[in-house]
Amino acid sequence: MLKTLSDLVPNVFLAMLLAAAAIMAFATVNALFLVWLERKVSARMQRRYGPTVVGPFGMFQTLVDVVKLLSKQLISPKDIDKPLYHLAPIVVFVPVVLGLSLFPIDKSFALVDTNVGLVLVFAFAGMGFIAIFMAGWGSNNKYALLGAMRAVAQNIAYEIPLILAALAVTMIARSMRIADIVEAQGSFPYILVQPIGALIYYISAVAETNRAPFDIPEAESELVAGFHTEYSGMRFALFFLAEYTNMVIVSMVATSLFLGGYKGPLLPGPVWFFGKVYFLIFVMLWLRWTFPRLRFDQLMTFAWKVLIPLALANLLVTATVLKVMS
Amino acid sequence: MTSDLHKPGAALAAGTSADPWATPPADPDGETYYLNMGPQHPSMHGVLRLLLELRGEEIVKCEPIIGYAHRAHEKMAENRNYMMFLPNTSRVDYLSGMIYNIAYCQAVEKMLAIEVPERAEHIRVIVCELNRVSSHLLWFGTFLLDLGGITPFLYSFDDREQILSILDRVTGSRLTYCYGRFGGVTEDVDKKFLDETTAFLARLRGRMAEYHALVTDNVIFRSRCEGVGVIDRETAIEYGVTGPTLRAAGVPYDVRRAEPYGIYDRFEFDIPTASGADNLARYYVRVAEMEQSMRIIEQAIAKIPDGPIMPEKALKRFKPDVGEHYFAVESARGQFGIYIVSDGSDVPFRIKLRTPSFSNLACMPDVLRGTMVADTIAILGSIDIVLPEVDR
Amino acid sequence: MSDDSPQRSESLQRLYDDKLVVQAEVRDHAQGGFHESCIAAAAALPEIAAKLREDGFYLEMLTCLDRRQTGEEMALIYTFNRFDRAHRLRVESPIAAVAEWRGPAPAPLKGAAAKKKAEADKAKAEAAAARAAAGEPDPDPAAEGASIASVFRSADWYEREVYDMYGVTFAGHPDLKRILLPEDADFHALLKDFGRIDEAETTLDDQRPS
Amino acid sequence: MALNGAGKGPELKEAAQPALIKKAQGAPGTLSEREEAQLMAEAEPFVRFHLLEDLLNAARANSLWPLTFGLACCAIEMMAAGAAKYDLDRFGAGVFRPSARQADVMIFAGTISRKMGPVIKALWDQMPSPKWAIAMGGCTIDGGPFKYPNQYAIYEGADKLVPVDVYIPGCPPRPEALINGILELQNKIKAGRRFKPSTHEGPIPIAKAERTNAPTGRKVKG
Repeated sequence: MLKTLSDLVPNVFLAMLLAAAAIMAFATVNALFLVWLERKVSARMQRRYGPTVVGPFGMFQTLVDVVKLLSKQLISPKDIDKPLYHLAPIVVFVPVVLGLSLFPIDKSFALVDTNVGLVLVFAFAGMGFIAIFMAGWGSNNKYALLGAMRAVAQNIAYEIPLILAALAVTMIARSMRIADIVEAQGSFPYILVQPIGALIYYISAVAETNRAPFDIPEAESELVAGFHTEYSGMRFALFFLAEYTNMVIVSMVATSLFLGGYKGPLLPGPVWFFGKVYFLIFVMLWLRWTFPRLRFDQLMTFAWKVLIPLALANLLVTATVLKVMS
Repeated sequence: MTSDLHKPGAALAAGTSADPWATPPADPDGETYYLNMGPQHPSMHGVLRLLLELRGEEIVKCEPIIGYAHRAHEKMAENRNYMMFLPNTSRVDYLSGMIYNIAYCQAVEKMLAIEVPERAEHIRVIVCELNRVSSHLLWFGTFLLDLGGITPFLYSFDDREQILSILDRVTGSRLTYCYGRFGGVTEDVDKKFLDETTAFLARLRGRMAEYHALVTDNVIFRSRCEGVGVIDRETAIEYGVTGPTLRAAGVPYDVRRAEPYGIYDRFEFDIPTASGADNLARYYVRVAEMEQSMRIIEQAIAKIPDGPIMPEKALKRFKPDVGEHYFAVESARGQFGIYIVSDGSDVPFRIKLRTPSFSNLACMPDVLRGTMVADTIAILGSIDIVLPEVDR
Repeated sequence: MSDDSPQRSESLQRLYDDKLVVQAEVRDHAQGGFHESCIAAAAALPEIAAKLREDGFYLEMLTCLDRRQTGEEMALIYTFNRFDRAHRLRVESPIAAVAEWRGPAPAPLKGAAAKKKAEADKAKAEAAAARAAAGEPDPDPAAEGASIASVFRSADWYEREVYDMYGVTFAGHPDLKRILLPEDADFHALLKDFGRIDEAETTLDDQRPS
Repeated sequence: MALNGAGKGPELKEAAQPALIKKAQGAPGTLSEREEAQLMAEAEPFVRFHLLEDLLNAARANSLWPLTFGLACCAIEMMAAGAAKYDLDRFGAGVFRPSARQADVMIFAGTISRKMGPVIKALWDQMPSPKWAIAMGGCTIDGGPFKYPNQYAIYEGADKLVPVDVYIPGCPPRPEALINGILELQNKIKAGRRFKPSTHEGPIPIAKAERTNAPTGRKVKG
């Protein structure tokens, strides 16, 4: 039976506190690790070494970066929209942290378990873009504004195929509880049942996280630094943290929906779960360091004219097959 | 006419120029807005500033603002003798510095009717073509960087380093070569240089296959390049566009063929052209040009004779006759012309550098109209400009 | 001006026949890099440029020469070239001095150089007189250049550069403003009497490492 | 430097530095020992959080994010330093930030023209402190090859615009030299804005690097 934190810890406030601490710790450590991993992986793909000086294999490089960013001056430019500008880095960070709590990492454990887990994850993920738009608008910088506009348009476009692909899975599993979906995957993962759905989901997920080749909201060579052009110090670090945590969330969803979550032979559940998650993240890094960036209109065309029809067709086929089989 | 701005610190005290961020007033209808791209922008190839009038992301009007890298090369030329201008030449266009350096030597040699020894001529061809390959490699990397692909940039830099270390051994510098002298070159090449060059060519050929797999056949790359940034023959004539940008429009104009200089008339090579006149065509032309440069280098290595690398009598101080000379070479970016006017003294009366990037950049307002912001970067990257060369 | 061989190109001959240019001469490309050369009045430049454009020329370069020190006028130097074959046509257009010469007088020539100079001047004056007698007077220096930016848009930037560096203005230019120097600069950098090295407190020799 | 008595301290320390050097060389007219001690004492911050400060300085030193900002020729060598063969990322300095708001160190890579001057000042002001500047190449030290009497187009040295921490000679400096410059800057930061005698072994000191790369028996002719 699936246990959640509230089952293990009787006091509800203590449970909340513990959950928050665990998630914050995981998010931070994970982001530190991922940034280091990204720098190392990209370096290895580019005939470099990447960080080597700070710590073994340069592992403390990102820690040092964060400490530095913490101690940097926080600049608030002139003529900004103060509430939006100051709130955005916090708002961007909150939903991704909430989203993290919903995944069962083992047959018997999840921090939080609800019967609408999947809906919640997508709802939280959608909030991130409000924060990005707040940042872009509040910065009073044209590059930031352009980046924010791109981000919103991109988010709306890619959220649809993302959810449509996930919807097909929920139809098969007949549940929106993530633990149920994982359990429903029996001995073979849904990627075999839903290969097109899995592909659509993964492409959309990469786009959702604003990673190359879909990184147009912060397209470095075009928009300087996009929506976070005007952010310095820790505020910028929070955007960074959110981006990397977001990667983990979409990979966790993909793992749970298509790769059988914690299921796997021999090794314990969490190992399988995180192994799959980090493999998917590695593929994201791989994509980023291989492909050039799409243009904005091509990105939108791809979403509206390719992914969404394909996802709808996939959904239709799934529904038909389910109806016929039942 | 005169100003005290040239006195050190005067401009600083005066608070320097007008508001550097001054943009035109906003459009009254509120349909368009201005975006100031540069001079500090990751894709402005140094210090170009584009003043863009945008509607959404579409460019309504574009005005390049140059001069942020103006270093008074031409004024310096008028203030020092012919020999002393030599180090300046490779700093005009630092990516094909060798070609510029040698071109200046050749121009002065033409003025003075100096014979260059055969061996020196061959060495010049080899180093110039190596420099051209290294310049194109850097372009390859930065173009992909502008498109958002980061890894090809590092790959091409890796290969470029090989060329630099080959040239470094002979010339003593990596970027701003001062290898040419009036009448020859400073340093003879040894067998190791030739062997290393041959080995590098073999290596690069293998690497080109990798590049094609990584970049040329990439769907995203092609969709970003095909049909984008068309600079056709008419536009080229209108603006005097030369080099690979022109050849991508299907015009087989290459100074090495049109007005052969040095010993280029002795080598077999093709002038690659393409018909699309777009980013992809320029990409193809440059990649093909690297191949042709490699062919030229191979022939030069095969033919290089023994002998002196400088004329018997080295030139120290000289005064060319009164007159004017125009000498053109094909640099990595197009036709580089040196117009020297001599008044009979040991100091040039006037040296005008006709730099290809200046003309190639001038067509931007026309080409960029109606494109997206992302295309602006791609097009700018594809025509391969070097800002200090534009500003001189 | 005698129409002797080598033969002028069709384009130049047409300009010559239309009385747009004088001193239309064929030059040795191997020597000076120019195929042909001629002199034209500034006002005729737009028409010349239009004709050359029809013939398939492009504007290769435009610059200016400041010869005020020796008491001569300034001159705009246009070079046109073709893409289908090398054919560099040089058009010189005299321009009146933009400002009075403020630098030192030229150093007096001595010995052979002075003799050479005198001979050259004499030959030049004789040739000019002969041309004037034949009804082909050299064009007078114009007060300002005529913009050919409407014919070759590349001229837009070249003319701005000449304006920036020499202060020569161009009639009919769409937007004549500084291009390389800061917009508030109050000097024209390539004028020979600006920023002369001999006026400086240190000389180049002081800067050389000993 | 937020904890270090903000602002005043470092300047005083740097002012004290030349005097110390002169003293060591036995030059006349330098400060007396007492004056010197007094000056150094004044330069000391009022309260010192040694461990925290050292930790912060170490973090700052090892995470120098340069601004993506090339002016001329040196920019190419700066790119080369970040690229495959030299890889600035090894020292944590390979994260080139395009936005000045996120950069720690401005590497002046190339000639600073008069037209560019105001822009550079604006960029420098946009960077959050603590920030550092590296003058890379001859042009940013004193005008380099473009310095001549009555030069009208350039600023003869980056230090005419912003305070420079490390100067790297060369035209352009080799990537190794830039790396050395970054390491020197790290030393300076770790020592609290004061130069300690260089302790790092370094990849290769510049002089040696040039020697190993130069062809043997090289004679410059012409």
